[in-house]
Amino acid sequence: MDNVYSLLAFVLLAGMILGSALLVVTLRNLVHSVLWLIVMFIGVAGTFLLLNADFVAAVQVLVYAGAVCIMLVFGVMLVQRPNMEHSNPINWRFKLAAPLVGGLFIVIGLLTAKSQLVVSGQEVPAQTVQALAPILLNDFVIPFEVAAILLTVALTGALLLVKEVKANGNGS
Amino acid sequence: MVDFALTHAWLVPLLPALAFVIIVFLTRPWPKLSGAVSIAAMFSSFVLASSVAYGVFTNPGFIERPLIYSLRWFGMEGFTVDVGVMLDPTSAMMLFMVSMVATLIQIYSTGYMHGDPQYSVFFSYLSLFAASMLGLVISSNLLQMFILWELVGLCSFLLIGFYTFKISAREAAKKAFITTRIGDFGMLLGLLFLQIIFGTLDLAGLAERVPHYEQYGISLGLLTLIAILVFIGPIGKSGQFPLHVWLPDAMEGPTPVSALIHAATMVVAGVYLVGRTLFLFSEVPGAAEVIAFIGAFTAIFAATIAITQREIKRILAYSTVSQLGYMMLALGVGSLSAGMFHLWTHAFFKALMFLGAGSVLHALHDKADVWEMGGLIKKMPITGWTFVIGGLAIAGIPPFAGFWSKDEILVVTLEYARQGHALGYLLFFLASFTALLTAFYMWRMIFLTFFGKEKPENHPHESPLSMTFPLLVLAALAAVGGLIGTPWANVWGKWIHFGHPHHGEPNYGLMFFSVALAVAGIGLAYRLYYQDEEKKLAKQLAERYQPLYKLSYHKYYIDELYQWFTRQVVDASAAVFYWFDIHVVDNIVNGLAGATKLSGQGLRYFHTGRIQTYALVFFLALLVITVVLAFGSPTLAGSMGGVHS
Amino acid sequence: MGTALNPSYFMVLSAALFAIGLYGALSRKNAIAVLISIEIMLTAVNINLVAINKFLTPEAFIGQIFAIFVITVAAAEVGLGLAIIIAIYRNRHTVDLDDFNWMKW
Amino acid sequence: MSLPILTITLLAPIVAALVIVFVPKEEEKLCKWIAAIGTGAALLLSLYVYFGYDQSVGGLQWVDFGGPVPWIKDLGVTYFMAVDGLSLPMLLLTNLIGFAAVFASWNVTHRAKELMIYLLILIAGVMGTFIAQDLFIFLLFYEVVVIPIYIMVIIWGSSKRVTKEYAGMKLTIYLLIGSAFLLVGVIATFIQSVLITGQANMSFEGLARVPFPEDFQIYMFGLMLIGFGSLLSMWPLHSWSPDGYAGAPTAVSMIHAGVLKKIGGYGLIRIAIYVLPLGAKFWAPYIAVLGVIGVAYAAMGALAQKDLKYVVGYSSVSHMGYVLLGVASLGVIGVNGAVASMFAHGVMAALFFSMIGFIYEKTHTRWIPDLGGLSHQAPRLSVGFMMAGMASLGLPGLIGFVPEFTIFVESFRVFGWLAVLAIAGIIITALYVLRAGANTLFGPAREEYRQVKDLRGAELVPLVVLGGVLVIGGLLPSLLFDMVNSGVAPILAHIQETLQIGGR
Repeated sequence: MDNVYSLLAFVLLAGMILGSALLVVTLRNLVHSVLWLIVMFIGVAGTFLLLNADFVAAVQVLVYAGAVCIMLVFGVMLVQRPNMEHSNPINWRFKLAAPLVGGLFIVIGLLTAKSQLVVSGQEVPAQTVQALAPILLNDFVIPFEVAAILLTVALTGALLLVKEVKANGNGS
Repeated sequence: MVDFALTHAWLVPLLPALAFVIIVFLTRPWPKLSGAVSIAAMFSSFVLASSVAYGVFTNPGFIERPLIYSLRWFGMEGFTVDVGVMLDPTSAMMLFMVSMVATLIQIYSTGYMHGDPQYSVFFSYLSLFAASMLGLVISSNLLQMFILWELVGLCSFLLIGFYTFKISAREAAKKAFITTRIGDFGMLLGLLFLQIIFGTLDLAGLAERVPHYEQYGISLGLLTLIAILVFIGPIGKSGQFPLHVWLPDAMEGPTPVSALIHAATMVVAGVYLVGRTLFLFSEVPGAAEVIAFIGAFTAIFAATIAITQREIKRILAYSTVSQLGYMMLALGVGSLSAGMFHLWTHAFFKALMFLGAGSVLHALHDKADVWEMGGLIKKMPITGWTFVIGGLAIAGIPPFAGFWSKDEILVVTLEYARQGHALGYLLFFLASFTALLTAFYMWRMIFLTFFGKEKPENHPHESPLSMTFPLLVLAALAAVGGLIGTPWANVWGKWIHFGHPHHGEPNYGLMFFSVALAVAGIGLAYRLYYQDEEKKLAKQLAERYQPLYKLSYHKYYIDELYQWFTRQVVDASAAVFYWFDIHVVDNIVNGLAGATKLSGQGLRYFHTGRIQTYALVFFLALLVITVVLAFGSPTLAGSMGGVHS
Repeated sequence: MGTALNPSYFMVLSAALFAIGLYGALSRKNAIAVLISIEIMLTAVNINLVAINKFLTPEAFIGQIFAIFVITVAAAEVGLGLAIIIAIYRNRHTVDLDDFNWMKW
Repeated sequence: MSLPILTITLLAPIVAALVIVFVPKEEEKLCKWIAAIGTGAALLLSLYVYFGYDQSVGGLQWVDFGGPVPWIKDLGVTYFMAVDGLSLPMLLLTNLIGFAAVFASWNVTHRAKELMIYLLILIAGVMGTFIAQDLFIFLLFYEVVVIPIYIMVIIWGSSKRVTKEYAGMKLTIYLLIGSAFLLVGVIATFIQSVLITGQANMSFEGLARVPFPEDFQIYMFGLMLIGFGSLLSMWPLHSWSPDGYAGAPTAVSMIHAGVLKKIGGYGLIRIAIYVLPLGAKFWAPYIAVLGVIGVAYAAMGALAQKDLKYVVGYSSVSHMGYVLLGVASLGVIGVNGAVASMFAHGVMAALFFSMIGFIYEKTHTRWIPDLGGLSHQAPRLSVGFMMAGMASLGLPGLIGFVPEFTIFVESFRVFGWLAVLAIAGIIITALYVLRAGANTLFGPAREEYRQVKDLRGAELVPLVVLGGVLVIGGLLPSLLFDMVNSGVAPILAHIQETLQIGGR
């Protein structure tokens, strides 16, 4: 009966993810969008748990639901005028975009349906962190370090960008 | 010494070349030293050349079998060029004559060019010129000869344009170079023909092969063409009609240059070349006739111009052109001996007269119009009397040098006519008439310059020894230089001849005729320009035959014609070409560029700058491509169908 | 297969989430909203990666590692993206992407 | 032979450029000296290679690393540096001119450091094309050359009839369009060779052994002819040449007219004719006609010019006509002449441009009617100018004559009266060279140029180096010809062989 529970969990999580995602992209108020984004991220983290990826789920919650969303809220507050009601308008492209994404979804769905995926049948180990660590720090050590550098560089770049503009702003 | 000289004849041109290098790189700042270096090299060269001449003229074997030695210059499969030395009496004579005249003229130049800021440069040019000319003389190969021929032309260009501050000198230099260049073009074609057909440009090799031209698969007509093409070179270099125009203008250079280059050496290079390649011309009577006629025509043509010219050096220049025509005539009628003999005597008396003219100009501070001179002989006795000797020589008064050579040419021309050549007598008539005119205009100049009343505004003085010494030497040679070729004891003809040596009996009638012509010419000049102190008769004649006078005075307007041609035809067509280039060729290119730009301008409106539009289009395209790949073609769809582990 | 979870479910979920994200990225005017939509798209990809990892290659963990890298890059991207948006906002006083058209012709 | 001496030669200017990068830009003299040392080292090395080459053996020598070093295996690309009698004169020429060009730019003060860096890259790029024996590497270096040229024209050029931006663009686009045609031809040839032989080989020798079908050769040769022809300023693809040279700074004009152009002729012989002999046979008469038109047309064009650089620009188009004529004769003598003529023209054009550069520097004009009498103030400059001019009009005793004569011999034999038109070009050449030379240098001294200084110190280097080569090459042509012949003869022997087999 495990299957049924997990199916149920999947349906609930999928509903939560898709519903909140739809709200994110349709709400007029940007702050609300960001809040619903957190809900979506948590849903995704749940999905990861369902997929036996506890470490990724934890990272998802920490990085996305935590850090990224906080950053986004700050971003919104830094750039947005006081009026938040219509902070997230829709442009003319939605008329084209809606059928496009619909078509894309259908195509991917069809392709998925056509695919014959070979399920290995083996179970993912319950404890993923012990398995992940050696891979990440042995085989993938160089990408790992590169990612670290990337983050540092991104951080520095972000600081530089914002600071520079400020200096210019003072100057002008 | 003599053996050394014979085997080291290449040192003769090399020494002045070395002097050139030394002056250019080392001694340029010290004019005196440069002059000394140049003269020392030239004199050593002269000594060596004399030894060579002695060696050659004591060994009759060289007449038939020249001494040749050469080395490979460059080469490749099917085309090799050797450079070397070819010594026979003709080249030995030239070697001797050129080195001697060059030495004398360099000595003269120390006086004439005294104090010139470009003194060293002048001597370096003279050295380079002497080197090229001597190299030309001993060349064993036509290409080698052509190369030195061109170098001689370069030196001539530099020396004519020596007074760079004068625009006229600059123009004259350009004119000289380009005019002779036209001749060189023809000659180059001729050489190419010879190389391609006979496979060699060695004089000896060609002399062997050309008589059997039929074996090389060419007709007489083509050979005639080749010969005429080769002859175009000498037309340019030796100032034959219609490429004579540069020679009178070349008098813009310093006078020693005129004497050295434009009287005694370079201009006779053309004559020498024809003499060297006489084996070619003797094969083709047509070409020889062309040479004879061009020679005779040039002789009379230049003489008629010379009678009205006013500038002393110009008269001499036209006289040179005329005398060169004479030499060509001799070669054209097939007598190497007579042509070379006249070349030999002419070198002395013409160099003498040019140097004398230089002395006069020096004294009168470059006043050149003979009408403004007069009575100079009193103040400048050496210049004057040597000049008179030159005048007697060129007019053809025995026993001066010119008489013998001119007589020889008349003899061979008459013989040529008697052999039944069509129009041969016309040639003889032209030659005789030229002799008359020559005597006339030369003495017109002499009377106007040296005799008659002194002009008070002139303050002439005799030139320094460095200038008069060469005059004296040359005068002596002009007086006796012809005695080696008298009809009674023709040493000259024995050594220098083509084919069979010429054994003409002395033709006393012709001798008398020739002297009579000379005397008549001198007499006429005497009557018009000496007796008649006011020159009334001369002026009257000029008045009465105004059109003829003008025609002659303006040199038959040939310069104007050429100038018109250059300006209106060459330059205009150049302008047309240029117009075509920037308006048609360039516009095609620019048009293509413009079309590219225009299409770019049209297409740029697709760049709205809105990044979301780009993304929209991107994903639309992605969708389309995916659909086509996944569902369009069965094979592709199959390959897209699954993820294989 | 019955009621057992199937990779196709997750793929369809991922596709739907990706489509929604794409819709957002194409149709919103606000640059931050577009950034958020891109995050949604990346997350969709992550679901796919992890799902494939679970069902197809449970031993290898490559999918999960990839997901971790994607999250890392996404975090960096958000940081930089926001910085750029703020910088542009300071200069232009707008975050409307349709006003960001100075890259046109 | 263990030292990869060609690679070292190639690297000498690059190393110098790298060193200059770390020199502060205020130290202009130091930058120039480093550039001079780099190019000087390359010059010495190439002289060593030139005189160390064993002509009696012939073929490719001084092979770096003992042979082709595989680089891109799938495409058969190898790092294959070697020289033969065809590339050696070009290598030497490049370094001669490169060395002289550094000194010709001695007085440049505007961004001198960058100028030297670009100049060195340019020299290295040109050198690479001549020593590469691999098609891919050849193209690689060829493209390397384009970039510095454009930048140098734009920054250090001068605007006269056309702006320097236009000139630079024209130059660059012609180079690129030429290379585009070339690239199509080369790629097609390569693919065809793979289809025929079943293996990938990009070396010239390897490609030359492939028996391409005749039709294919004709089309490919046509493409390559457009490519190399536009590089060689073959009429009617020449119009970049006068404008480009006029716009470019002295050093670029020198290198461009001196050696870069020669890549066209070199490639035509080394690649197009060597690999596609049947195509060459088909196209030869057309090349000859275009060459002759180029000679006469450009000579007339030069006659109409008043700007010194335009005169030389057109004159170089005219000279390239002779080269084409020699190449088109497809005979040993003619091709020898063409290669030697490229060398000769390189030296004289470089000398010409360097002297014009100095004239411009000192008088601030290149307009002939505004000039005159410079020989009074600047005799050395005048000597250099006159030497270049005399070599250009084919004065014997200088390097230009013998190659020209050699071309005439063969082309006159092969093409007959067509060649006469080209030979007549020597008259027009004399006319415009003397006009330009005499009107600039002779005549009365002008008041406004009283302060003009003669060449001194480092400025003399181009005159001494290039003038020396002019004279030595003129007096001892065998130095050049024996070398050229050892390279050309095997190539033409190969072609004759192919033509006899394929001629049917």
